[in-house]
Amino acid sequence: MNIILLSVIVLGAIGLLGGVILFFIAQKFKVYEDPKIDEVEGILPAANCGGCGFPGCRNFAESCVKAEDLGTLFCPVGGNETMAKVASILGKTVEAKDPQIAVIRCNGTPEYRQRTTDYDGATTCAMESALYSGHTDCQYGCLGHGDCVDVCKFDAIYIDEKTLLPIVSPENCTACGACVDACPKDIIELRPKGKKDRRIFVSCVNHDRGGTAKKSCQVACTGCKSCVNVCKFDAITIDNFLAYINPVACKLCRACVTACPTNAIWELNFPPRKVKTDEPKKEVPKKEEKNEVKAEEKTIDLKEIAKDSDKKEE
Amino acid sequence: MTYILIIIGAIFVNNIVLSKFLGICPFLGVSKKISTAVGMTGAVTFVMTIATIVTWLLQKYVLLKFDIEYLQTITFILVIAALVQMVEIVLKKVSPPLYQALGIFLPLITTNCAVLGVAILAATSKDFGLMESTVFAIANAIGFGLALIIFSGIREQLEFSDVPEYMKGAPLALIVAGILALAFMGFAALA
Amino acid sequence: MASKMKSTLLTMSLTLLLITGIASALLAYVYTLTKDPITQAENQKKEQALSLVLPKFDNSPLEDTVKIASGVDTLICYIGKNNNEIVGIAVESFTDEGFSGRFSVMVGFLPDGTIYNTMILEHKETPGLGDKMENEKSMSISGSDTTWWSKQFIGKKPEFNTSESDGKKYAEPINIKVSKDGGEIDAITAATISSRAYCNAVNRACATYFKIGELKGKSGGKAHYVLILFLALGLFIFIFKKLNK
Amino acid sequence: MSKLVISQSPHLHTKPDVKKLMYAVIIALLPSLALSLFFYGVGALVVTAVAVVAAVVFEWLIVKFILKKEPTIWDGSAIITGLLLAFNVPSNLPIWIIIVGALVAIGVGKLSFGGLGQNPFNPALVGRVFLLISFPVQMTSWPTPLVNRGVYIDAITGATPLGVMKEGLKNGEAMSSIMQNIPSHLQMFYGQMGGSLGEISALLLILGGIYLLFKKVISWHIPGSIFITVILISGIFWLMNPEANADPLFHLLTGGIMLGAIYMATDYSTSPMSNSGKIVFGVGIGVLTMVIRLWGAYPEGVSFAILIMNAFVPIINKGFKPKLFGAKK
Amino acid sequence: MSKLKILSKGFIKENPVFVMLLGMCPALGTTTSAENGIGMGLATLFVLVMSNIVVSLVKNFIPDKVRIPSYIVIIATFVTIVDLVLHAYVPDLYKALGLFIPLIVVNCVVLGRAEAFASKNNVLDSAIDGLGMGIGFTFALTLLGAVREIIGSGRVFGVNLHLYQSDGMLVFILAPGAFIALGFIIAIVNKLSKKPAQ
Amino acid sequence: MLKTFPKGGVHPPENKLSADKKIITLGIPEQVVIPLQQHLGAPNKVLVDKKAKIKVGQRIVEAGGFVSANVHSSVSGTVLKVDEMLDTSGYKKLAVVIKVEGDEWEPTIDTTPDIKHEITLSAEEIVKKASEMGIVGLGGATFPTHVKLSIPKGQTCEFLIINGVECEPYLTSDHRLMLEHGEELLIGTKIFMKALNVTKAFIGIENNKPDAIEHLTNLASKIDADIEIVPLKVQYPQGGEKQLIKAITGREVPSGGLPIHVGVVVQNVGTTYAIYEAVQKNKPLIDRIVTLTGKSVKNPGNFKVRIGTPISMLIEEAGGLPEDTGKIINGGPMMGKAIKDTEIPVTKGTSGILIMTQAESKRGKIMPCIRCTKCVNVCPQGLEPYLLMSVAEKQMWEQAEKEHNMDCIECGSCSFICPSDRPLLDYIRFGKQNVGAMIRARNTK
Ligand SMILES: Cc1cc2nc3c(=O)[nH]c(=O)nc-3n(C[C@H](O)[C@H](O)[C@H](O)COP(=O)(O)O)c2cc1C
Ligand SMILES: Cc1cc2nc3c(=O)[nH]c(=O)nc-3n(C[C@H](O)[C@H](O)[C@H](O)COP(=O)(O)O)c2cc1C
Ligand SMILES: Cc1cc2nc3c(=O)[nH]c(=O)nc-3n(C[C@H](O)[C@H](O)[C@H](O)COP(=O)(O)O)c2cc1C
Ligand SMILES: Cc1cc2nc3c(=O)[nH]c(=O)nc-3n(C[C@H](O)[C@H](O)[C@H](O)CO)c2cc1C
Ligand code: SF4
Ligand code: SF4
Ligand code: SF4
Ligand code: SF4
Ligand code: FES
Repeated sequence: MNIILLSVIVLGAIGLLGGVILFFIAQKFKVYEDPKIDEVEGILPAANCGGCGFPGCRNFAESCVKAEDLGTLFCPVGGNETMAKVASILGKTVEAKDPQIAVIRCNGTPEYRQRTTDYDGATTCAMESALYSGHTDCQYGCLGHGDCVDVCKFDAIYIDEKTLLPIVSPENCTACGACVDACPKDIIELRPKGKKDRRIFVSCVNHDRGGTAKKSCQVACTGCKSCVNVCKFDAITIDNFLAYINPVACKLCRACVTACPTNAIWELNFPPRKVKTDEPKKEVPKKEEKNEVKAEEKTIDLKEIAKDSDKKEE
Repeated sequence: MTYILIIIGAIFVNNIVLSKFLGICPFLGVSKKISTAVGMTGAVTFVMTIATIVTWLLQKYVLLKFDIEYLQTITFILVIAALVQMVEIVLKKVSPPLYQALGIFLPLITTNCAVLGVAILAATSKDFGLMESTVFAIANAIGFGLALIIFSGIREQLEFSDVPEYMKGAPLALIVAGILALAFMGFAALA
Repeated sequence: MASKMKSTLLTMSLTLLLITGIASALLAYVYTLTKDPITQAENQKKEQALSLVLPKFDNSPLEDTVKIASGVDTLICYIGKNNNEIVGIAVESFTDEGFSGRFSVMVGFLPDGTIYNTMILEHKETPGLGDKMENEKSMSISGSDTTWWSKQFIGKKPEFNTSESDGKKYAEPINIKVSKDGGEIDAITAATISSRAYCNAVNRACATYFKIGELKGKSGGKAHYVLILFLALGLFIFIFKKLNK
Repeated sequence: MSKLVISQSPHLHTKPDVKKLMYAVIIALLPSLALSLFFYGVGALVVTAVAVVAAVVFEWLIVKFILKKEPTIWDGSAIITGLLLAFNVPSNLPIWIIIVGALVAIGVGKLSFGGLGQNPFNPALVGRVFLLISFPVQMTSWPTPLVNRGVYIDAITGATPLGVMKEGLKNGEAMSSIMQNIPSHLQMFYGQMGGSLGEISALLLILGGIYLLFKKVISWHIPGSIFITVILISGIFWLMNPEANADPLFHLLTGGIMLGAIYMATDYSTSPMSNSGKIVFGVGIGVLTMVIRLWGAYPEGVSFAILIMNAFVPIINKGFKPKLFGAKK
Repeated sequence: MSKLKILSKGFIKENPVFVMLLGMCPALGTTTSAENGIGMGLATLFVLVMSNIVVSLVKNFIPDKVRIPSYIVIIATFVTIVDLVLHAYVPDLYKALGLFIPLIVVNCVVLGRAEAFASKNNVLDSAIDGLGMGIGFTFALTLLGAVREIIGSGRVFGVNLHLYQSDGMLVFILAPGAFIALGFIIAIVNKLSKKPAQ
Repeated sequence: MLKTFPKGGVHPPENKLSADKKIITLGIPEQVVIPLQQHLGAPNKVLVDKKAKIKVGQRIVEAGGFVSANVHSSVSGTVLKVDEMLDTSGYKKLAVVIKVEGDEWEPTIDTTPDIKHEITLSAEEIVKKASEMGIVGLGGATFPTHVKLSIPKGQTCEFLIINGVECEPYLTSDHRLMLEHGEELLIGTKIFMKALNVTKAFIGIENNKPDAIEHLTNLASKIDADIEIVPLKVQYPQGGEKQLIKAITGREVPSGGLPIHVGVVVQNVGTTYAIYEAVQKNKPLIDRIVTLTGKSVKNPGNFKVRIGTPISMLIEEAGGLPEDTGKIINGGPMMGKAIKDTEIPVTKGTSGILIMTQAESKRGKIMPCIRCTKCVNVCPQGLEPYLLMSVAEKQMWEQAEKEHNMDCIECGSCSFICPSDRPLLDYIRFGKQNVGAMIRARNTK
């Protein structure tokens, strides 16, 4: 019995002493940290992607807690839902933002855009574009080495084997914008997802004069204004021989899509048209000369591929 | 026993990580960058030395006195846990950058067998007085640090190489540790 | 309050106190239960060793010991008796010259000074190399099978070269050395260090044993007295233990 | 005209590629190999052949079937690894042990890290030390040169000069009497002594080294600093007490110093990048070698010393950078 | 989560040694033979189960700040019990495991499970979790011990497989072999466990 | 021992195929394309409209700032358009396209072949002239010369170094210039000396041009200025200005610093000839000497070419584009830039056009770095190229900056020497771009 008592006393004393010392040290060296930071951080997706413009989720949480209002702060990954939760913790309000998604504004598959030189160097877009305009004659077009793919933390973008162009998968893309920053050609844009995920945009960023543009890529936007003319909502502007569809003004009427002579305008996630049902969304380039017929045939498969990939997006 | 022998023995001949297998978790975990390895070494040295001194006194003046040596494990670990928590609290206040760098590994020092292992070894060794135990603890911490820093250097370099997929991370780290242990066997019988 | 206690000084210290209290009580109880088995287990190996290195005895040499200082070391000698007659003395010797760490050996002498047998108590030599001098597998200590290595010591009688003894910690017999060093013992291949160390431990035992001889010669009666006293004590303890069970 | 190639400057590149560098090392090692064949006979032949073939075959098998990359055996590095492994073992080593050594050298020492150039430790030495610790008996019985050249496993064995010395000093013998059991310095210089099959002839190893220096395959920094450190340390001890310590020349000519310093410490992947770093590395190897030789359990420490310093290379690389042009003082 | 799942996950998918890389020290230090591996594994298993049970019992009564010390005391208690019992009744194993028995206290697996699982789940689940993890740990140690013993000395569980004429590959009994063997086992586990996912 | 820089360097095969080919003045093309931006620095403004009639030497583009340079028409004729045209940068950039009509020069220009020795302009006037006449450095960097001549306050120039090294393999334009226009060159040197107010000038020439060394030494001995001809060891990149300064004066331009920080200004021989023409003859920089060379080229040679001439015309002159052309390089093989098209115009920075066969244009297969340290040993800047490449591959820009990647002079010695054919400089450049952007962002903050 004696030994039991002794053990209890000794160990109890050590435990007690330890607890008391710890308590006092904890008091003395207390560091104040707003517990809300932890709370907010807990809600955030912990992707640490930097899409919010901060180095990591915790930094974002800190700024949210510090900020007067949350107007400029937005976590693209968590989206409105998360921001609403953050706001409720902090007793602040947020406006819902339109959900966005990355779109690729280049249409130039190898068939439409011939390779004119052999690039012999590191297979990154950044390095190729630093050296010269790229291995095609279009100096604006996608280089296809997938820098955008490499930076995407969400596996939301991949390079299609046939078109050699990137494709965004909507279920994964969080609109973090990493790919937008990574693309040296500024091809990727964050656009509102649109009603029912429907989007219409000009899939080209070529600023060259019509003729030059057309020569380097058959599906380039030539700045011909056909789309501007058919658009009833003044959603399209042309700047430097390149059309741009304002996503807010665009009412998704699809008039421009058929009007574009080079098929540079894309529509996504629309039901098939009544008239040209099973035909892919665009015709092959119409104003081609006869000897380009072969290209047209190839074009058709490509369209189907493009369509397939659209489906994949769904 | 001279101090020199204790030191050489603890650092090279019976390196705590490479030949005694203590403290492997932080060895594998905190060795990705040299800078964190250095920080960790500092923290471990501090905790290990103080812990050894305190536990040695405890062993000598409490446990042996009352003949309750069987409480060794539990009292030692309590002391170490309290110490680590103290270091953590103090570091958070005094040097936030170091605190951030060591991150989750500070609490891991509690569960670092090296600290408890050295404390037990020192307290149960017949030849060690307080001074020897202290030297022993510091030398072991240095041995731990040496292994950790060398190792983190190698891992930083391996970052740049094209390591086979399945070897990445722990497997390769263990193999490097194995080769290091192999190399350190050359010190056999030095002390 | 529903799920977690708040961290205040009171709750914190109370919880720690409570937990440590319960823990230590539990431990102390287990300790009392295991105390005797542990001492038994501790002694088991020595008992085994003694029965190997001494001729048949009927006393309990574990309780029949003398401590002999020889040079700087003090070794424990266990005295084996049959019918109250000393049949042999086992010396628990050690060396620090092994490949790694301390290395302790039990060496049994017949009263005439020849080695009856030797056995390793504890060592940290390399498995597969240094530990070959022990039985095939280090774990199973069955007293019967002796390796060729330890057989070499059986029946050896240490020969001292008296003129050389000064300057060393203790007198070294000249024959119990590995053959490389001019002795009669064949070293284990690739483990000369361990072999040397073993010889060293045995040598230390020899030196100590012969100290006993000297003691005997000088004041034999007293030693006898002491032995009887120890014997009585051992018997007493033995009976006490039996009764206690 | 086909499409123009666009690439960044420079548009010129040197001829000597990896393969040429590696083959130069092999050529430099050949004279020593020939001498070993002469001194040790079939044993040397069997051991070398097995080591080289095993190293190359393992490299091919592992790269092809486990890493699933293009086999890289023709760059010659596996041949060097096999050759140097063979050079570092006694000529009576059983075949299966050599094969284990080659597997460890290539599989553990090199390909685990991704192959050529990625390994932080010298593969041949990883294999060698692995064997030394696994099979201490077989790895430390050295056939006597010029005797029983027709016999492989059962050749008559003896000790290396370093082994004799260590044993002798341990028994308190004086250096002068130990030296009588050891070949003369001249014999050691051209290579008539016990030892691993490729380390014996300082003369031929130095010749090969000069060839490599001349071909700019290696630079003098590492071997030079190793030699100087060994001479300095052994010299100091020798001057202090010539009866208890061997002379510097003895230390330089025996054991693996020559082979290690010229061919193994200079291995690209496992040595520092800057010249100052190389000197630190060499001094480290010299010091560790002498520490192990003077106080350690092993008579020879070059292999361990190189491996240990290999581990320090990344840190040396951080601390010893080449001098920046226009660096601010 | 079904009970079976809790039990089985520690075996491979969340194996503490091979996958979570916890408790590496005993995994390396005590596995000179398969027998020792099993011994260490079982000792740890006992501590795991018991401490998981107790922690999940008392979890609500412990203030946050002294959570870790309290858990450690609980664990240390069971470790000391194991220590005493082994010392008394299996002295050979006790000798072989040596320092690593008290070190079960700091085995990250034990504290890790107490923190990560037992402090959040009910008693039964916690016990099962401890059992599963313990079995996984034991399995890992036994496997490693067996591999080292077979390669190192050509034996396993004391049976001589007659792989070698004389001695085995000593390295595997020693420290370097432990690291290398575990490294390759983990690489193989990585390879096997990642295959189906692709 | 010949002078050279202390560390690093390589010696690629020299292949100076056109070393003894006299400079041929090339005819005037039918149409020229004159890019607006032919220098390092601020962008320019166009002064002419479509359909404007212009003369040779007329200023058509105005400098957009101090660190910028005027551009003059090299031909007379009508402006066809101002449009984006592909130039040597590999991108389409704004350029003035002129249809050539006759060869009518601005009357202010002295077109006689006489050599004018007397320097009448003052130092300030010389600088102004350099700026007016659109002189930029012809050694490769096309840095506006008047900027270099305007020594900032607090700094003094002690030495002028004329860079006649021409260490690039194949190129011979500077060599020919020194041989054929030695006298003008020395006058140009004196002009620079006057502008910079220095009394000592060196002309550094690599030892593989003994004729030029001898010729200039002869001429210099007859002249009343302290101009010393310094023969240098043949070692690439001897012509890099930091290396050249170190070799000649023993001074080391500090990391991140400019030559003027050690009291030196370096000018290329071509620039020196241009300043002679500008100051003494009032002639803007409208033509330059270009070497057209390559192993497969029928008649390699040195040509005096009007700025804006398409490269295809040069190629025709040298015997046409060889069948198996794999690569066309604007500049030398070590630092030149591969171009996309033969219609690209010659600009102020074009020192040579090198045509490589398909076999020569292929890069070797990239192997892993074997850490042979050759790249470290050849780097004249004391960098660790292998590391800079790895760091750039992993995009660790902070570390790249710490490893001094901005100190790389892009000489390419490292990529040249690497036995594993690693594209070291490719990645180092990539790193420099990113680190540069990072530093700029930091400075503007
Ligand atoms: C890992 C390792 C462990 C060793 N362990 C022992 C040992 O336990 N006992 C021993 O005598 N020598 C040991 N050695 C030392 C060597 O085997 C040494 O060469 C040998 O003792 C010399 O003996 P020899 O003269 O019979 O070759 C060990 C060596 C190594 C590499
Ligand atoms: C950003 C920048 C600023 C410079 N500023 C000066 C200057 O103020 N004074 C000057 O004499 N040279 C100046 N230089 C010119 C350089 O000294 C050097 O002559 C020029 O960059 C061409 O050298 P390179 O061909 O070796 O690159 C400057 C160059 C650069 C790139
Ligand atoms: C690697 C390298 C090599 C160079 N080689 C030469 C050369 O051979 N000849 C030359 O005139 N300039 C060469 N330069 C350019 C010079 O550094 C420097 O810019 C020029 O001499 C300054 O004169 P500038 O302004 O008149 O062009 C080289 C530059 C670098 C970076
Ligand atoms: C100068 C030189 C020395 C070398 N030394 C070794 C060596 O000691 N051991 C080895 O395995 N390979 C050696 N190699 C071959 C090769 O570099 C080695 O296998 C690499 O470590 C593989 O990455 C050497 C190669 C060269 C060029
Ligand atoms: S596709 Fe682009 S925007 Fe979308 S998640 Fe990936 S990187 Fe972010
Ligand atoms: S979109 Fe941009 S980043 Fe992506 S592959 Fe094309 S060029 Fe590269
Ligand atoms: S790193 Fe830059 S300066 Fe150094 S060799 Fe390479 S290109 Fe030249
Ligand atoms: S020259 Fe090439 S192989 Fe050699 S160290 Fe540099 S990058 Fe590596
Ligand atoms: S088990 Fe030893 S540190 Fe984790």
